[in-house]
Amino acid sequence: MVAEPAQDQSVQELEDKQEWWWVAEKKRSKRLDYLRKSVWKKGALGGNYAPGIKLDLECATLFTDMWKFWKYDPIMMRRAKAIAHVLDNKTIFITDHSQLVGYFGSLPNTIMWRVDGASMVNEEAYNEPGIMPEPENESLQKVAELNDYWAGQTAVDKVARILDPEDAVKFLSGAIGWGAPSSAYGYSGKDYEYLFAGRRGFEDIIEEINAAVENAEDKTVGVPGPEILDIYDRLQNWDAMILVLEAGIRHARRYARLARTMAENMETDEKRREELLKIAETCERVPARAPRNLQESLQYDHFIQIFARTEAHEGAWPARPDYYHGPYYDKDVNVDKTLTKEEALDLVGEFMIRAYEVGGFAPRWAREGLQGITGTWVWTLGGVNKDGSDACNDLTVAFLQAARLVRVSNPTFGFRWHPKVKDEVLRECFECIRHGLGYPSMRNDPLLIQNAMHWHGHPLEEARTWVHQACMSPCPTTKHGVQPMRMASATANCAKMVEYALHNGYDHVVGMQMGPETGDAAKFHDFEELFQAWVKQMEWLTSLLVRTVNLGRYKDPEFFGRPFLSGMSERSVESGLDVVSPVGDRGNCWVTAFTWVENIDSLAAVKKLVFDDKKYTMEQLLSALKANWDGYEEMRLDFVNNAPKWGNDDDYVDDIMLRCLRETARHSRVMKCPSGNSWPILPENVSGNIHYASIVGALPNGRRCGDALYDGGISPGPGLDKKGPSAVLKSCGKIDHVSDGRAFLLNQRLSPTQLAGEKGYQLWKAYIRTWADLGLDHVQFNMVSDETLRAAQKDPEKYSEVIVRVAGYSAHFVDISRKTQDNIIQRTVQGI
Amino acid sequence: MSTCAECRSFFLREDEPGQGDCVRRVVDPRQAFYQSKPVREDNDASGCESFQKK
Amino acid sequence: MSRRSQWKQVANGMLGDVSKARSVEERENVPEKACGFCKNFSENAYASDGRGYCRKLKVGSDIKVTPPVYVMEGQASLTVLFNSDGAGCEYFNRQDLIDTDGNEVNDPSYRRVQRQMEKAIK
Amino acid sequence: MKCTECSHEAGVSSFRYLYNARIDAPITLRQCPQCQAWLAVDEMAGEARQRVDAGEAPWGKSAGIEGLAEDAR
Repeated sequence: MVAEPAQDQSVQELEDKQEWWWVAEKKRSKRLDYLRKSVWKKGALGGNYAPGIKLDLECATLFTDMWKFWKYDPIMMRRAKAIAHVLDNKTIFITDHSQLVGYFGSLPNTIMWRVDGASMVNEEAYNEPGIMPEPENESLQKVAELNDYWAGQTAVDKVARILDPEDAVKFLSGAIGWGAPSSAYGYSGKDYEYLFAGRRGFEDIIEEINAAVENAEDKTVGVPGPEILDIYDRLQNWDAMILVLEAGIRHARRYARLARTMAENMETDEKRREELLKIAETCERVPARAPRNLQESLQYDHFIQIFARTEAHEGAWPARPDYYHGPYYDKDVNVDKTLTKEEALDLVGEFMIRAYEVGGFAPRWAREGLQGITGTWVWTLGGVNKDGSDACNDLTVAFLQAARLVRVSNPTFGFRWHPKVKDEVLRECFECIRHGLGYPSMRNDPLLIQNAMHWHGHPLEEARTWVHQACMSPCPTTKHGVQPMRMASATANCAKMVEYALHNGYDHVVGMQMGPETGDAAKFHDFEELFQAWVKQMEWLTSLLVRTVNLGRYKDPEFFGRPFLSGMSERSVESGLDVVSPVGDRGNCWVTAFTWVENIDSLAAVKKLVFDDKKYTMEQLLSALKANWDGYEEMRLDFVNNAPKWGNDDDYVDDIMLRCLRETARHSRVMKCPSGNSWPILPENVSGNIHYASIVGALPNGRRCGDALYDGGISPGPGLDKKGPSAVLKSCGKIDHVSDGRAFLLNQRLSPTQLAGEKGYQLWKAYIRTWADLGLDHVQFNMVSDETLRAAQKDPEKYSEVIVRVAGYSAHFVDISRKTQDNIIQRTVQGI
Repeated sequence: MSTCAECRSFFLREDEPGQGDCVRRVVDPRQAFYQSKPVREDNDASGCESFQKK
Repeated sequence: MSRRSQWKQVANGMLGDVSKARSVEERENVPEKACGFCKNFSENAYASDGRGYCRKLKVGSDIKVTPPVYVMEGQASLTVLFNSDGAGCEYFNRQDLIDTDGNEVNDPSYRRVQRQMEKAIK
Repeated sequence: MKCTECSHEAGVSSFRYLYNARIDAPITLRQCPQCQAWLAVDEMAGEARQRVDAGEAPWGKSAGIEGLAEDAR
């Protein structure tokens, strides 16, 4: 619920009180205000869906009906026909005041159900409280029927059946990692260079496919031989791509027809009638043909996202909207003057709202790990052009301004900072942060370009096109650079590495032998023995997850099939291969390292108090851990307060961080992806630190099973960075952000009082300069005071629009669980 | 038997004989919108709660 | 039992077959001594659809037969559902503290957020 | 330990552990197995200090017991 701002207060008064959410309501247009308030919140509140959110049974049923009907077709064709059936027949809608259209569910309050993804998720949907459409009994009957049909033939079932059973059980235990080894759920990079830079509409692509088909068909009636055998499959794939692209064009024209019907038969307001006719014209143009103006360009992009999400549950939203839509903004606003800046801001704001609206049914681990949002829609702004010049444009500024008006928690922005960014753009970034949005995160562009070249061999020009593929990891948007399918399954719960090293590989939480038996820690004589056990557990854990992902990726064209994503990717249009096939993909893999810093603080605590100071024995420590520190409070506080902690510029513990990272980087080069490339780690957490709180046992850093883990990446433990922001930056700066891993998330809390006004901006700018000089690749800020957050806990309705940075994403504070809220409040507010 | 073609919400498609759209205004607890769903003109509408004779 | 066959047994309890040919009635039924009410039930953190592990029994156990088969040693735990009938199991130990509110987050020991459990408790 | 709400008495560990108020302070949040009230517990003394309401008065370093964790250090 969105409360009304105090009517008797001026914008200035509200700004002085830093109540930015009311400022936004007063400043934004009536249209944006209506659209922002009309959105149904699809992100989970803690782990639950909000009241009124319902499972979309219409799309799931349409898809299944056609899937059943075409049972003899190859998988890509079968999926294409099922998707086309959904696009042709599902209910569509146009919301009052909107100028952009398209939603992947059938009604505004529905969440899409990826019924062919995983039986486990399907059973979860059946068991989930509150989301069945009325009448509930009929819906349950329908869902049970669908679940029976899909049982055993979903994408994840197929992969899990052929995995080594031990790997399957351990992966599916939920203890050591998460994700699903299938592109049914994943982060799909998009070949934006092909679509937007190449100025292609679907009809242009179909023409290119037809040319490729003609060429291939000549071969199938030519000289017999082994080289023509796979062409038959490719021809099927090409047909599937065309089929689904044509369905996309038809789907857009359904909107055009609806808008025209509304304009001609229902709408009495002349201005709105014109808007509806503009919508009709736009949807008749795109996606069939390349866009000509900003509205068409944004609409085209939105359709692409909706179609891709009709095909698979995409958990991320890699995009670079200022770069690809910027030329249209420039043409409409600056050259042709067909749009005023205010009108453009309305479009840009609505473009964000349309993305905020998107949400599919997600399993509980994903909801808990991404509380308050539906996926990591991290859009990339800023950066450089292919020639290295500054890529920021007027649309970059418009996005940053629109964000402060619509104040959505998703999408958020990651800003590619580089030394040539103009002051006026940097100020806009700061304003967003100062307004408490928690975004944009700041990314060190020169460093990340170098990193992309180092790990995956992307050529310079391609590396410069990078976008956030999920929260953090850069990926080019080019023919060979784009990674069409990154599965979250290589997301490691790293705290288990040290936990298993201490317990000989046994997991006391799930009661199973999980890791390798690396020896009874009670008998370790020195730190080195413990560290070597840790290395073995690290190698085992990352290898298991990577094996799972590699198999999922390799078998995906056979087990799932992505006709739409293929149809908009140059590599597939040219080759006829499913885009998910690793052939021709340079590889851009990474292991997301959740709960990483617990390893460092735990190892340092054992080294210091057990092996160096000999204050405790290993037996004593293991007894305390097995008791979850119950009855050992004094000892626990000793391990928290009297052992060195990461983030204080203390070489004792920082050296352990470097050693752990470098061992892992060594192993990253041993493990290979299906394209033969490396698997660097990327420490970050989203809200996995809360999800895993009761899954990770007690640790020597002083946490009990149940306590939130640290907030992630290379961020110090909440409240444990006691030596100020420079010490945090110096600790983090010891890491080589090119060769030690793929990227490193850093959360910082700053004081809104200290950073008020021009002086505040100058302080922050100097901080960013130091951050860049020390060679860090990422930093993101929370700039909301403890007082405001506590007030929001006491009176959630009044503060329903307060946004916080969780980790890699932002959320409305009232949407996250109490444990997560407290974890954020516990973070140190740094004075800079 | 009433058919969809007799309903005020039915809009025949010009380029597809027999095929039309059922276009209705809906106001849910958060927003107002028009929705559209494909229907055939000869669909039996006797069980439709939203049927309104033209 | 080979390494592979031991783990295969566990894997079978976790894959799609659980969804196969189960009626609404079977899905809705929560027995008086459902495993989900037992202190030894640890909910799977990956599939929060009510699959879980028994903290006591290892793979090879069978609590559906008479007399039940209890395997207490081994690497892998027995998989059960939140509404598996634990009436015949001598290790059934009723858990008084059942948290059915999913607004807080994962707690494999205490949380049972399945819709059916809510009904059973009310 | 005795529950401040229903006077249920049992060992500290039989009160469901929820989480800490701060990692570097001995105050934790636990739930009474009898009346299910949320309690702020001094782990050093093994005593329940006060009730913490899940809805109205939150916990942790945050609203409700913000002074408690720091005072106890």
